[in-house]
Amino acid sequence: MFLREFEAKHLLQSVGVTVPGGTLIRDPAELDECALSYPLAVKAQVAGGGRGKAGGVVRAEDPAAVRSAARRVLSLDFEGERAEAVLLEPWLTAERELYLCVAVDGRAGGYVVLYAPQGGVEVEAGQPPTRYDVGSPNDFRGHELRDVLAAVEPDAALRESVVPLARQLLHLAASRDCVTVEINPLFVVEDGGLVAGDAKIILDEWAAFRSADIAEAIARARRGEPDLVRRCLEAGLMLVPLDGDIGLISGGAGMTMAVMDLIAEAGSRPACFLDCSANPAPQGYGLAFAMLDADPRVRSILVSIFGGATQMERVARVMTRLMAERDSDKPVVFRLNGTNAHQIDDIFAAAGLDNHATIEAAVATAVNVIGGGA
Amino acid sequence: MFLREFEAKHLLQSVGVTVPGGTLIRDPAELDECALSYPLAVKAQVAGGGRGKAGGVVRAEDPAAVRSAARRVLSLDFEGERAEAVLLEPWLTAERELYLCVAVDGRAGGYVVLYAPQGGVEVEAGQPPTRYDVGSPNDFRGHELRDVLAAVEPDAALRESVVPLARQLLHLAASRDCVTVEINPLFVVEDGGLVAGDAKIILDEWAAFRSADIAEAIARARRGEPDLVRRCLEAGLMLVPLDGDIGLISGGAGMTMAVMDLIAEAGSRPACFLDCSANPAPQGYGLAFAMLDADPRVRSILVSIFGGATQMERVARVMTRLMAERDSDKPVVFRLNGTNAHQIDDIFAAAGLDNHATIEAAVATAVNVIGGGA
Amino acid sequence: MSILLDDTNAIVIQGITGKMGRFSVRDIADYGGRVVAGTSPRRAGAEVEGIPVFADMRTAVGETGADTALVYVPPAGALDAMLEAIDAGCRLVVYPGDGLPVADAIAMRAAARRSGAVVVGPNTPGVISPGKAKLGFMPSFCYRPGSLGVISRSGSLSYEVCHRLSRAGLGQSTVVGIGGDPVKGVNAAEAVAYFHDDPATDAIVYLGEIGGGDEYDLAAYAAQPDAKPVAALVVGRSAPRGRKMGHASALIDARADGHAAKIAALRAAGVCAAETLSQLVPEVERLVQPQAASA
Amino acid sequence: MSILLDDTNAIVIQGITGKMGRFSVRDIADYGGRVVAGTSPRRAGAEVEGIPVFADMRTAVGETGADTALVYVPPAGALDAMLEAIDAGCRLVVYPGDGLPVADAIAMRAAARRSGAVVVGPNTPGVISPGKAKLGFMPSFCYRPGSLGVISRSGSLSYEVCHRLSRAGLGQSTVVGIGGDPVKGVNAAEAVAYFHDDPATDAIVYLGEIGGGDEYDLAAYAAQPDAKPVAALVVGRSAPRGRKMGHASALIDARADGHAAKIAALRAAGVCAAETLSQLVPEVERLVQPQAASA
Repeated sequence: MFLREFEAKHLLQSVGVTVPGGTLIRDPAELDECALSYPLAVKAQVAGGGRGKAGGVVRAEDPAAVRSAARRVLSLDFEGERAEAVLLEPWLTAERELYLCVAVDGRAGGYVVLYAPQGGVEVEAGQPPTRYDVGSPNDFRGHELRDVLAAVEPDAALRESVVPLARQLLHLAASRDCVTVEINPLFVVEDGGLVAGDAKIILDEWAAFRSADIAEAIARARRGEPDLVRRCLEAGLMLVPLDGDIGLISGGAGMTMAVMDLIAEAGSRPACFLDCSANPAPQGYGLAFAMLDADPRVRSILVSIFGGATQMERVARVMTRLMAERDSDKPVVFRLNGTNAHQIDDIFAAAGLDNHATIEAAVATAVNVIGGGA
Repeated sequence: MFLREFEAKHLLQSVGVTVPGGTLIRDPAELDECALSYPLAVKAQVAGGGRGKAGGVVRAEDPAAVRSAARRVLSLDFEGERAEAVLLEPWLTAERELYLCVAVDGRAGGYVVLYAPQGGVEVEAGQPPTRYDVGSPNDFRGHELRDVLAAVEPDAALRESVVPLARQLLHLAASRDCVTVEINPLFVVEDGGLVAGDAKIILDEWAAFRSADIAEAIARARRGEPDLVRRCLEAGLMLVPLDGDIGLISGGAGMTMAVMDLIAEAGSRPACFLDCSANPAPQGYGLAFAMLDADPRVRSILVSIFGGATQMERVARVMTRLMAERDSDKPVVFRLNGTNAHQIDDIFAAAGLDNHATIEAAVATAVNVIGGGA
Repeated sequence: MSILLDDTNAIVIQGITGKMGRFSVRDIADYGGRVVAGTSPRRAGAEVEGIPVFADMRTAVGETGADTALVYVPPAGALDAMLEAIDAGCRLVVYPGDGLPVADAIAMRAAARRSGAVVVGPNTPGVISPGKAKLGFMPSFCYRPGSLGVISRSGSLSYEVCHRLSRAGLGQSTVVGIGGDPVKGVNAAEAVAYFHDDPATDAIVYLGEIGGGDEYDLAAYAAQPDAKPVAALVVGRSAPRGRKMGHASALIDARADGHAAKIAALRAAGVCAAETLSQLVPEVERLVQPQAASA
Repeated sequence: MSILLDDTNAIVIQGITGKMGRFSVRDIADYGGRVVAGTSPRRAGAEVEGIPVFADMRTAVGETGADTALVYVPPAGALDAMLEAIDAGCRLVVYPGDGLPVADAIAMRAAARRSGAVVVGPNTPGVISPGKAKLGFMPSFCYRPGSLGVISRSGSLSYEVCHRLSRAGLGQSTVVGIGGDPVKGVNAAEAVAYFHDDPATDAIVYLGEIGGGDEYDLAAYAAQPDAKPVAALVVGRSAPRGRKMGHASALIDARADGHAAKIAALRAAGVCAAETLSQLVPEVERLVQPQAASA
């Protein structure tokens, strides 16, 4: 779960990281009661990325400019998300802007510290950040990080400030179940102090059972979703909306992506990535069909499941029932295989349904039936 | 730093521990707006212990009883502390009351888990809690704790609930710099769930640099102290007020206690435990004298410092200056020794001060000068 | 031979009385695997399909000589269950479940390394050495014995691919699902090393994805002069940038974790890299044919 | 002989350019200790009292052969500094500072155990082996060589007691300040074990306090049949219940951590236990006299 900037900065501050003193407002009317000093930054508080490019950060020199900027950023659309709040911060003048991040990384077997001497938007474009592979939090060694920094950061005094800050970010990540704690830009201010210009924290959703913060962030994100999407998420379906015309109900992220790639190769595009590998109850599949049937962009539905723990004769029975109850005539194409797959053909035959032998054949049918394809 | 119950329960809740849903009020007038159900517990929110015995927890059956109970507990004195708030909680009926605690323990080289099958006030009186020595948080093993519990807790299903809860308390302690996280009583409710009836959390003051919570708890505790005491604490003097008549300015907890014991043996009692081993600036010593001079209970002052890192010729010079500037005639008795001690006699002689050769002699003088002693 | 698992492993199922536990007892036994014990702290003394249930792992291992654990325990208790298996002396532990907090995965990995135990997972169907034993819930009919070592980040995709390989006559020495989570008990680099040392494995098939950096470790292996032949599939060619397609790989290596970059790196290292599922079996055939010809 | 420290230790002072570092360079050298290097990440290349200053411990140890570290670094950076000393190969690390978060003390202790290094501290004047070397800031004149092993939880109290012992002709093999914090690099049980194994130590003097449970470890040692003679002082007899007199020992062992309980346990184990400072030297004399007589 992405936290919004003000939430991320609150967490950073709670472990002793310096952040600019900001004011959070939810409505421009609140500005009447704020004592502000100028210039300041007006920053839309959204959970997604790309805020800067979308005009979500504006410099304002006076109260009138703040008011109009706040109104504007509250009205913007950030990839489907509206800002519910605006953070007003003093516009800092920095000697330098660095990049510092602690994140989970598979190759490190745990956490990695990333540092770049040029922060801000440069990081995406320039040299990749320097890596210090930590692994388990206990294996962090300040002197090892210092050595890694020395290769890219000539300022010895600055290195000595970055090392303890990195330890604090790691402490925060490990103690609060964060998978990413990124400060970009990290300002070096006049006295040599480090101030978090922006902050991106991603929480580990799987740790919600032991973190009220995470449970709340998940609940908030769900509240923002359309009704059917929210109900799919609550039913254990992982859903990523895409912009094609084939509704894909599939099992397992890897297999789903493999099928998406075949759909693309066949000249069409999926309307969503809908992963039901969590082995949902029959109602879960029902919701998936309801959502895809209700979506006018979806022109055919492809069900592709190769089950291991999922026993396929049960899935086949659920499918025959759902097909019987369903009152949409959008074409549905099946390719089911896996545990107890030998029982599928009889179940489907009794219900007048077809099961494709290969995923390529099923994809071809799903694409051809809507007149798509190359 | 002791947290108050509502703060401790908030922390517990943030890591997924079940607490009774309570309402915090600071003024009985707020009761008009509370929707409460009865019976409930009216609990004074104080940072010290012994609240129950002092009448700080009252059962109330109706709104009138809550109002009068809230007024009363807000007016009580808890070893010098007033409650600033009252927590109202449903009065739970528990199947059983357990004791569970995670704390720092020197012999474990880290954390220890303590469990008693009989919680509540019984813990102090009954068998000592069973110990599971964890050490480093990574060394916690659920199966080891399960084995330890099996010796005192016959209910296997309950053991399986206690083990993950203990892990959560350890996670909280290790991630938020707590030296004690104690739930007593820990209620077993009807469905077998565990609910924190009371909560005591002690934070590690030394971790204030990396915890806004701790820094704030320290600041709050200091705000509650008398002005001179607060200034002593801010100057690096550790002060424990006692109720005797000899003001003791001393260095190091162990040596200070040794001197206190000698004062007691000589038939008198110290007015305070004032440890200046943090090697304060001259103003620090000045504050100590100002506080003791202003305290009418203090009838003589004993300065006992055996310095290592503290260079004693400097302390001697500070003392001569302070004695010259001071306008109290309370007797001051010195026993200085340690690094560069050979310079003390000359410095004192020039100022007309005496330094005692042994602490026994100095104690005898300090006691005799006020006509005390056995 | 094979890696990690063969017909000598004596298996204990933690959480044997749950739905997956009961299913796996029979399913593994049907495949010839030796399930010797189960655990359930609240059901000690019971039996599941004739297998005794013990209160804890120390007892289960002590009474039965089990050396391998399959852990069906909910995520909140999974780390403790795995640590218990390791402490009881299990040399191989498979945790199929998903939903394990990554901090717990890190702790699990660290504990396994200290003890010299091997953990496979989380979020994996497990390990199968076709014709010898299985330790997980992959559909048995997809596999046949042979000399390909298969490594997969994805469960369903590995069933699909192994099914295709088996039908093409390309059997497997061992198939290890390293799992879809970022932090793994056995990661790609370690799985490759096991196969490299296994005399019964002639070539390696790797099933990867966009996101993360495991594929670069595979490329680093393949570039070594004594590497065994490697074929790979990377799925996610059509996935849009910046969307989380399954598990998070966050911002790290943002430019390097895309499909094109991975395919290019693998090919530069000499890997026969398939860009889509349909291309994989031909790539594997290309890999093993020259060997068959030279044999 | 002695424990932990003798005239062969080659000492590096971390944070040598600070006030305590500068003081200790001269103070330790005056006592005959070998300070060979210092570190300061920002002052590499400088000299303090003729001792070279390096940027980091790896360089300092590599260039000078130092094997012992004295760490004068503020608490927020202390754990990193100690880990650096351990990783650089120091076998003995003394951290005198107070204010170290207890979680960091726990991490420090765990790291030292894994590496086989010994950390003394936090919150200690250090270690002195009279007549050989000192590693810390205790006043040198208080000590003289001899055969008593002294262990203290408190700095000033150890100066006072050793000064008395020395004047009574009772010299010390080594005096180790284990420190006043609850979690210690070397705790009472471990310090006792070192002295037990040291042929130059004939008897052990322990300076303890109310709170905590170290004294029970001492009693457990003294109760063993082959234990060396032990005398002990426990201060805090007059301290009121429930007040924090220095560092916290919290609720644990609330009934056991009082003065009377500790004195009783020590005496039951055969320790010559002094209830106040004035009684200690006579108790120690009682302890060593029979030996002198039998020698």
